[in-house]
Amino acid sequence: MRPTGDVQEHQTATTGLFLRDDFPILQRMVHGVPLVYLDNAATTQKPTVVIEAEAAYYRTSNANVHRAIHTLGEEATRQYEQARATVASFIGSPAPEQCVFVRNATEALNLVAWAWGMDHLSSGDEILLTVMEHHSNLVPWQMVAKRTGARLRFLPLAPDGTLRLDALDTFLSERTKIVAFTHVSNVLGTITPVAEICRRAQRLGAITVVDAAQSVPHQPVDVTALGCDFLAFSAHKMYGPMGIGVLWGRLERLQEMEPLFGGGEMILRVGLESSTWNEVPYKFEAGTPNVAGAIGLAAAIDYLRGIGMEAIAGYESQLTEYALLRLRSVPGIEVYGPESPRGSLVAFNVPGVHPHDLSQFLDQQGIAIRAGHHCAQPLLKHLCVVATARASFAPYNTRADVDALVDALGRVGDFFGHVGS
Amino acid sequence: MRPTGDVQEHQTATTGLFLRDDFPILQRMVHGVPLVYLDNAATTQKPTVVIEAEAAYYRTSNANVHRAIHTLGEEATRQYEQARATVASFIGSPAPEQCVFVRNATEALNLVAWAWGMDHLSSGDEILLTVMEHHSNLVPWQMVAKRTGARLRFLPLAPDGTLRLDALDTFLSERTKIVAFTHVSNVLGTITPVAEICRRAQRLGAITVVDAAQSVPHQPVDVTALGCDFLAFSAHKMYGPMGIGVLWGRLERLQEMEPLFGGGEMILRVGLESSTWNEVPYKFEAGTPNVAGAIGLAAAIDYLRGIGMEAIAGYESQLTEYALLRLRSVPGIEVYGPESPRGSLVAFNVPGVHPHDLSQFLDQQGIAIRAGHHCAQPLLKHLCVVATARASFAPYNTRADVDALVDALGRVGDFFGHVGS
Amino acid sequence: MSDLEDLYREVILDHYRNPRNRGTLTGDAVLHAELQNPTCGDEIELALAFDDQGRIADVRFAGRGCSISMASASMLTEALRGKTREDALELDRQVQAMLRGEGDPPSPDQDLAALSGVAQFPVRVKCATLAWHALEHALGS
Amino acid sequence: MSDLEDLYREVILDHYRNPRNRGTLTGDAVLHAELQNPTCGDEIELALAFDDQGRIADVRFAGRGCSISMASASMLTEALRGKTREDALELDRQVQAMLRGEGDPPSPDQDLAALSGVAQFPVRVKCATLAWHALEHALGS
Ligand SMILES: Cc1ncc(COP(=O)(O)O)c(C=O)c1O
Ligand SMILES: Cc1ncc(COP(=O)(O)O)c(C=O)c1O
Repeated sequence: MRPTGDVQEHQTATTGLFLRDDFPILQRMVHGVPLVYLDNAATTQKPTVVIEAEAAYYRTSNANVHRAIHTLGEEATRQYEQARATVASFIGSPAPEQCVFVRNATEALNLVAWAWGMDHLSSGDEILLTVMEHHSNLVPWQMVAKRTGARLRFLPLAPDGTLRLDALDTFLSERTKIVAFTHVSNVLGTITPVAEICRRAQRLGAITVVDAAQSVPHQPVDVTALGCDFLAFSAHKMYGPMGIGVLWGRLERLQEMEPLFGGGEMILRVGLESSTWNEVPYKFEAGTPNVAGAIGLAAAIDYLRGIGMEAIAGYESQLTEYALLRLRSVPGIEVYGPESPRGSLVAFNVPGVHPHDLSQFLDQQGIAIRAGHHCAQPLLKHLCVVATARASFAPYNTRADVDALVDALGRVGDFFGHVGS
Repeated sequence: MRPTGDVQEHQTATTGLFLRDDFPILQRMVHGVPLVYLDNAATTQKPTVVIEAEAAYYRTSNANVHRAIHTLGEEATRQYEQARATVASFIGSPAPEQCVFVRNATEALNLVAWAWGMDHLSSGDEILLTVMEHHSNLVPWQMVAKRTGARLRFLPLAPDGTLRLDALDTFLSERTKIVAFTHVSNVLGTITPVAEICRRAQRLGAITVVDAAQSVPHQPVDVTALGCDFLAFSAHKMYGPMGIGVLWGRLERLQEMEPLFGGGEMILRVGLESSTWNEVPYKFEAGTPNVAGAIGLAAAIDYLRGIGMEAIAGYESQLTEYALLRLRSVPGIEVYGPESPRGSLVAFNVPGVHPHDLSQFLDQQGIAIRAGHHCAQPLLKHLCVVATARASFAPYNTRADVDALVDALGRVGDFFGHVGS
Repeated sequence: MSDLEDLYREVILDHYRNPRNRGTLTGDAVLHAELQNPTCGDEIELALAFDDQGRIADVRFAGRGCSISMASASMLTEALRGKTREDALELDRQVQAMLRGEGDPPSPDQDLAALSGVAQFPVRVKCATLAWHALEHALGS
Repeated sequence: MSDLEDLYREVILDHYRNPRNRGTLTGDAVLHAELQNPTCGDEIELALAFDDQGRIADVRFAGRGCSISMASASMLTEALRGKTREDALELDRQVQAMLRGEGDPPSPDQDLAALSGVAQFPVRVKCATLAWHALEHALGS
């Protein structure tokens, strides 16, 4: 891990802001060449400190949590709750218990949709989304709308890929019960004005749900400053393990929300016919939680804090700017999304080469990007494409990685030749 | 790992059927004495091969699955689907796609309760459970019963802790839509006659849900031989990682079941207003799955198969018999559950010493047991106790571990002295 | 076994073996609370009677639990007698802080001070606080 | 780049650049199917016309997709002409087995044989089978 330092210095360095040596997988060769990993928006790689945190837990303190009166159980419980406190302080949560551990951002969003939505929505109510939502922040609302009779509405985009905030007032009304939207689009890179939307939504009594899967890993996020009611993210996109994520909620919201899953840990008293619930957050954590995953997430947060989220945001924004500049030099390329500010990813299409073929071609040169609909089919339909390529960056990426990508894009046309239609 | 061998030989050995060296945590000291871990029904310890399988995945092949056209993505997808195939063959599933990866047994049971129950239950229908269910196989049914108007019924226990099968016919009727019951009780150790219950339930058109959290880790389980519709278990109780579990289902049942969570991976086509689902099992696996967890579970299964589930069941049953024999020598002790056959656990109470105090006392001598209601409050009420102690065994435990426990129990009375009331 | 003896000090075992003020109270001026420890199912019932000056005239407890929860309840009943609502809540704050390891015992020569060893055993803190949470419920705070 | 060239054999790129039998068909005896690849959203539409003897008289495809899915569709249309329903399904079985790496190409001198390299690229197998799954849908099998 690199100490927080002079960001300037790193921007020109070829070593990245994270030390590549911290990430064992980056030593790997793919098709005989060194791996250039540019699929970070799908999932990030894991530093040794995270891998080791999970392994160390299993080697020394593994036990089930909260109920055991023995040393391992106490250690496991302490580490699990310490991980919750680490998450809380990372996102500015007033209290640790406002952080519910779930599997991933998708589960967090479904939990709100089902557990809050089912009891607070009825026919005629409206749920306001945007057309650029990830399926994980769209499909759950479709399901709940279908069961409750609520209606989905969609805030449109301006031609440059930013939200049409000027249209917000025509979409918001007393009927709006929920406004659920992404903080950073995983296709366009658009950064939405969360605090402003929350303020305007709450003025009309709507609750706000922020999909922060693409923001928490890349910039400082403070739930109090954002002013939202719920916020969801995944550990695996922020250098942490798979199988763990977080739903943050305002205390009142979590308290008024019924649990979705029943089982061990989430109960206070169980009779044959009915039961009473434990307190927040336990009432939402039925069954044995992913203790090792929570500990791994805390290790990832410690790693991120060691570098500093401001430094990470600064480094990534410069790298993305460089990538935009270099990508635009590729003849005929189409680049999607706003100029700036934007998240550290770029979706694009090279004429005559389907993104699948492009991705396969790049893989042969060790470069991993993503190709497809990025779980945002409605947005792609809006953009009138079936698929795009997407390069997404992390602080272990460098300008050399961008150069490798752009150079390869220059050769791809030759390989596939001209395609008629 | 020990090769499958002469079980006789191991029974008398003091080294266990699993090699203690395979489990790093078993080298650990607690309060200055070597750890004697007898809380395996809560969660088991992890062999190095499991810890390393997860770490190796993160070090060499970590990527998001199913969508990436790059080498890491292909490797991750192959390993994840290979893990599914390993699970399938371990439990005799006709096809891998009948195994849905979830977080734990609790989520598996909730998934059936919500996703199958909500669409197939209505007022007047009955759900038949038993009074010895773990909260994870009771509370979800309470919740779904409340939403659908269905009624819960409970198969009673005989005085020896076995199910009153003679009463089954009076509880089963055309109104019975679901029969959900545990394969092995986590308190009594009772082993239920799954195949017979399933046969009789299905004759009346009810579907059967088996909570196999305490059976799959300890004996050969074959879903085809059992004849159930659904079966649930957790990796962390079978030497695998936390954060991963399995819902197995008959193909027709899984196909007729709506997904519970919406999001990435589980969709075929997404429009703004509605979507169509992907095929089984993907329609139930919304969002990024716990790939490392699935790979760790497969490593645990390989480890178990290297020893053999028959050998494990044989070893544990002899050890449990020995434990029962020795425990009964403790003056005044109350031991719960049937004589034989029983799972590899014993719940008990020592007169005048609350299980919490007992557990704390034992911890001081390095012995980890469980004390409390074991997430089975209705059963404990039926037994007229608020809590019990429980020792539960794994193949790394030995007769020496049982001796240590029983010897310590002989001293506990002196420490707490006589308690008035 | 020094850790264990620190948890189970003689005065705790004495309160466990010979609980003070077991029972219940009836009457108009009696406040009741019933609480359960979700970890283990242990239960406590607390009854508080106030006199005309707003002081606690009598306290009784009933329930089943481990030595820590029962001793803590027994000590609570002794410590509360004669206190006003505000004094009782102040004592509650001090005891809870001590049990979390964040403060000294309210008064070192009281039996309650013996509970300070519980702070080293996080899972047992829930046992020791059960009676005090019941007190908060009873006082509607 | 031998792996890549094994996937993208010249004949595949030729079918991609110059797709055969693009379009659609109408009429009573025409079977249709429309399918999408959930991995990427690629789409295909297939139309099959039968003659009086129950043989496939014409096949057309439309849709958008990568070189592998479009080439596979184009080859399918050529290979099906003149086949009965049973022959078409038998060919489908052979091609699917080849694509999973579990069988030889149906006939080594057909263009279809060029798709055998796809088996090494599991994620692309879904691209190559899209048209063949659409065929199964169209034939109601
Ligand atoms: C019989 C039984 N069912 C279900 C569970 C729940 O398992 P998990 O907490 O892994 O979901 C357990 C374990 O606690 C159990 O013993
Ligand atoms: C914006 C956004 N929301 C939600 C998700 C879902 O995350 P996960 O798959 O970890 O649940 C993703 C990532 O795929 C995403 O990019």
